Amino acid sequence: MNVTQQIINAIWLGSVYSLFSLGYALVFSVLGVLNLAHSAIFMWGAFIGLVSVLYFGFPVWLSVPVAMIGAGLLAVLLERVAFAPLRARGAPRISQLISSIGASILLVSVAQLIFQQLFGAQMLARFPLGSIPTDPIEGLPFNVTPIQVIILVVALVLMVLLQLLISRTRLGQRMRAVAFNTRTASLLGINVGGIFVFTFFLAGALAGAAGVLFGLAYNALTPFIGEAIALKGLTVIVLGGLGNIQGALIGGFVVAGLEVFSIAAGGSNYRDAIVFSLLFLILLVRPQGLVGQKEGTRA
Amino acid sequence: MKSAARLFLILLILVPALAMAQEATPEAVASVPMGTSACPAPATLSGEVTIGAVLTLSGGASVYGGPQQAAIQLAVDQVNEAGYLGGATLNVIFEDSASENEQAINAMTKLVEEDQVVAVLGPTLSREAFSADPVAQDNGTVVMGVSNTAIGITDMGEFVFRDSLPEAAVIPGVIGQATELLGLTRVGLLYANDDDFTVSGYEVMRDAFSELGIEIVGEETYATGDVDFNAQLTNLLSGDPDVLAVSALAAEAVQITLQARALGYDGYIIGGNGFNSPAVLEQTGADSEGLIVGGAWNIGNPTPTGESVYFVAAYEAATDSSPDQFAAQAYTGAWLLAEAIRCADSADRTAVRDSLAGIVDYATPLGVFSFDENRNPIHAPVAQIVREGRFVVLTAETGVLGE
Amino acid sequence: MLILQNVSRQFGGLAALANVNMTVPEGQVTGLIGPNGAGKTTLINNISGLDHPTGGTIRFRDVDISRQPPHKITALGIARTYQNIRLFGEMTALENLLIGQHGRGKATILESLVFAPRFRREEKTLRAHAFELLEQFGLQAAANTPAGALPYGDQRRLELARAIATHPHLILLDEPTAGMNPVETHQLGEQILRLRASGQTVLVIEHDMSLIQQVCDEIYVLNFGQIIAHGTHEALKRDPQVIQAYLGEDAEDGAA
Amino acid sequence: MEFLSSLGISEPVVQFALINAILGLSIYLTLFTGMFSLANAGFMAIGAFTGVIITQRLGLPLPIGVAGGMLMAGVIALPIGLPVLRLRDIYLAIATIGFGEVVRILILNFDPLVSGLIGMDVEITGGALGIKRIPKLTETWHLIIFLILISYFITRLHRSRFGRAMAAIRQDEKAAANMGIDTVYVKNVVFILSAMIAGGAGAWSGHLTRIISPGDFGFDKAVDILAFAVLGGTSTWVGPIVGGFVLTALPEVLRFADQFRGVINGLILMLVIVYVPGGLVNPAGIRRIFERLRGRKSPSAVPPTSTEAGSKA
Repeated sequence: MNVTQQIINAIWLGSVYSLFSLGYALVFSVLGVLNLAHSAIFMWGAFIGLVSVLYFGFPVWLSVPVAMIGAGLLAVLLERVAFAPLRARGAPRISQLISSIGASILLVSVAQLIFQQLFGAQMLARFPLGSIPTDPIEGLPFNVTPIQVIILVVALVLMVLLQLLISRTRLGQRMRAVAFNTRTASLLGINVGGIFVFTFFLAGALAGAAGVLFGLAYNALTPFIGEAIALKGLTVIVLGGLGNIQGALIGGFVVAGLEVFSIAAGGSNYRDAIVFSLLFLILLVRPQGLVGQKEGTRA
Repeated sequence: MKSAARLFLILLILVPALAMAQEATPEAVASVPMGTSACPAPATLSGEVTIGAVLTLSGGASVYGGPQQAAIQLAVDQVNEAGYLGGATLNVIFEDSASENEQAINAMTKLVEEDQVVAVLGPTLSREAFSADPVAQDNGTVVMGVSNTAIGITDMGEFVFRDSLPEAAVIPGVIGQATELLGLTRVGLLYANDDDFTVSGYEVMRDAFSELGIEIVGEETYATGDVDFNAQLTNLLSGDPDVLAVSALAAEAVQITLQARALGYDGYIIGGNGFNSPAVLEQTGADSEGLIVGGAWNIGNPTPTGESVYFVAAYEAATDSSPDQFAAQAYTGAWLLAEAIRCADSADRTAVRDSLAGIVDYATPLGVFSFDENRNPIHAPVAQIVREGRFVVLTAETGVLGE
Repeated sequence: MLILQNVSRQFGGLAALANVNMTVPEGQVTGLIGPNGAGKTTLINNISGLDHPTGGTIRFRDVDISRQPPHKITALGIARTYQNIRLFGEMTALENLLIGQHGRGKATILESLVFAPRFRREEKTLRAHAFELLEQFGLQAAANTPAGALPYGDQRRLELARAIATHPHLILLDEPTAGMNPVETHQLGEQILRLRASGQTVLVIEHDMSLIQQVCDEIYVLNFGQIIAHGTHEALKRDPQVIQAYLGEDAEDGAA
Repeated sequence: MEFLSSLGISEPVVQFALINAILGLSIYLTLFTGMFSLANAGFMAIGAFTGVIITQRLGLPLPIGVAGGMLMAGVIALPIGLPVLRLRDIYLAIATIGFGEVVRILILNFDPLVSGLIGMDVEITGGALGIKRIPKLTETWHLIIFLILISYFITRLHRSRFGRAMAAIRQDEKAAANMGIDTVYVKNVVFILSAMIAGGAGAWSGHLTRIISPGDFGFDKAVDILAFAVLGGTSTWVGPIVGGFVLTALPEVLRFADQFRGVINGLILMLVIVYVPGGLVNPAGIRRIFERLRGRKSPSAVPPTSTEAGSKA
């Protein structure tokens, strides 16, 4: 029971990490931006979904698209305020990183103020109990709940859809052109600003979906749910090769596997040290990530 | 040493048990307003007496500072309404520590040196107290922790008090009681290893269990802010424990409870102060069945004191939300200061200190309250178990799960 | 002076340089020409240590420099300029020249902290030499202007001055006429000839045939990473392969 | 002093402002050399723990504690810098974030680790509980002297060959290498110096806050340190000092705005980098504004400031 259950735990945690990291990787792959505010958007996605259910009486399934749109728009706003002016000035990528840290602090602080008003001092909130079945699926030799299966499936499906969008559609073609070289892309008549806005919207929507599903799965939301996963997400996308979408998926499972394995082996004290040491090592030894190719092939 | 500890344990088990035995019918407890003083109203005191409070109003621990602020304000208003200080009025200045040690020092310095307050409540976090309390001590000003549970707080000096029971005074009693009543034999421990509060809680739990000769089937850690505990819980559950002892803050307490249940665990979960929040019960729903919680105060206490009933009603009227343990302790702290000032009949810092140290058997929401010789609180902790979504007194009968 | 033997540079599966053999004799001006994308800049990067060959050896004054880091190569006496000017734009012209002399300073951090005599003496000589160079290149007026704010022509000259400030035996010029008009190009040619007269060895990588004709003693032609011809300007003008490479360029439009 | 206290700035505020100014200077050195390292919170932790262990567990005087803290930070910076400084911009930032986390977790688990290695129970770092009841040994004048020494050191550095090499590496690392600058050496020395200054700040602050625990030196601290330099500006060494002072004093002056502090901090970081890229102290930017006011057109090729040119991709 123990080993099987730990494998299930790893798959489950991996799908959460992967789902979180898809949008993170997308923005990096197309725009070369490391958006550390992604975790704040993710939290806002969960929060928007929650409010739609608690205060507007939406059915739970509807909270997913609502959160996607809300978080997507928030991400676009972020792009306009925190990134576009820097890009227009030709500022280095590091400035965008700093700006995104500021944006992240801002978004979490605002959420804190609102949470306190709405949910009281503990700032804990949840979807109504029973919104989704939390009992383990019966008849299996291990414990797995329906929401866990849903998240795994959603993570896989979204990854495939995203991959198809980028590789098979005209829009995706333009995104790849922008990823390759913004100057060349604009010379080819591509609306580069539009691609930026769209990519941020898409990444925000992915974060929103991840946020709501995360909220449903763990069902105890605070303004800080993004913080712990933010640094893990960083490890995930570095491991997958910064800006590689399949990489993000694989990276999520590797990090989760490593965490669960280190706990199962009795080293829960060193779990995070192991993960961050891996981050360190990967950057030094194989900065293109586990599945990445050499530089110059973003997206 | 060992026998002394055992005696202490037995006392801790007996005291609440006796107290509960006396008050068999909770519904009969009437609301009693605060302020049954041992001293006459002050004759010479007049004007405005100012106290300060250093609380985590922003930053990571702002979860605790908010209720504390509301409760202290409530107490101060009540003191003034009742004319508790005779011709004088009580005034409070709140300062934010932003959950940072540096800011706590700055706030304490401002209150003590610039605002010249008579006494200070707080700071919220124990580590802030270790940073900032020496400032008050050096200036001969009373500082009373209302949520500091770490070991060694009051060792900082004779001006340092606290009204918050340390984990060491709560958890061993609860564990001893639970073990005796429920016949526990195997325990799994889970705690956040990067937080001073959860680590001290864990150490107390571990020592209490080993003292009682209960087998520890596993110890697992996580990091503050984690949300997924499946791997740790799976490890612990494979040792087939009959109780999980968890030292966690409220947000993680909720997750741990939910996930342990989803993994098919339906036994007891013992938690410390972190579980002692209305939010935990509210958030975990049916999964809270069998949660055993020890703390200094709990809103769900089926046998509250009259002062507690009064406090809850007043707090709910004033803030539109339910108080938690932090609020109750902060409220009590403000009243303790008022009582000390009243009895000293003076706003002199040293006189207030001496008067505060002399408080004995003061009726508060926390119960009948006294300070021991080390300025630590003495009052009965609560040990309860959740049954069908409600807190009930932990007894041999209520403790039987699964009927 | 500089000898390249079978130098190759592979990027993944692509060979930017394949078995390049080349000799730059002391005291001469050697030219390297070739169409866009022929691998000229890759070659100069390999010589100056910014990149390292995947095969073959580069020898400079009997020292194998194939895998040496750039600062060591500079210390051995190779300096360079860049196709796109790479001055330190925030610093003044004077400071740029001081950095050029970096390798000649000996004073330690500690000595500069306590104003040790060696530090003061050294700063004085470095500055004096920098002013000499400014004068030599007609840039005295620009001494305290940030290099990034100088007019284009001045930047070009400052970059050359900066290369000379490192006291090289060999100077590599990477398309020095880029962005220049014919008059400026001719002036630059004269400058190069003056350098040669003072005993300097020069390797010029160029596109502009007029400069090559003006200054080069010997010319190598690079195409698709390979040396396809070698000789004097007169001899190459009639080489069918060279003509083909240059004529073919338009048709292929910057392939590779 | 009267004026300061009327603003709510007491002696401890001044002390922390000095510490933060020193921290700002520590990251300034790396930024000035074009390295975007977020490792300084980790080095601060190393300095704080080493310093406090020296004075409290070994009973040696404070100056030895500070020197020890600086030394230890420098010694650890060497093996970290050698591999990590090959990385550039975002990659370097991520790697140093990882380093900071590993340092924090190792300090957290230091006691059981060492106890396991030597086979007996020891208490050195105190784990999550940290080291408590550290006497307040740091005085304001210590910090003023330390800050003056560091500032002097940095100004001398700027006027030396080595300092010019640092600036050259920031602006164009490859061209700098071609000028005969051993970039690996310069970057590593700067990284070590920066670590030592951060370590010194840690040791001083440990003897001010009276308690140190690993949680005080996490990612948030790294961002704080960055904010001192970014707000103040990194085109001159004065910037980080001003940034450290302003960001320390601001919460005191804004005590009435308790709940909005997070919002204000986030906004400052974001808006400054987006709209005031040179920070508060930025001679070039001030000149530009001045010229614009006088109706002149600014020169087209205005040199970017160092955070801007911080690192080229």
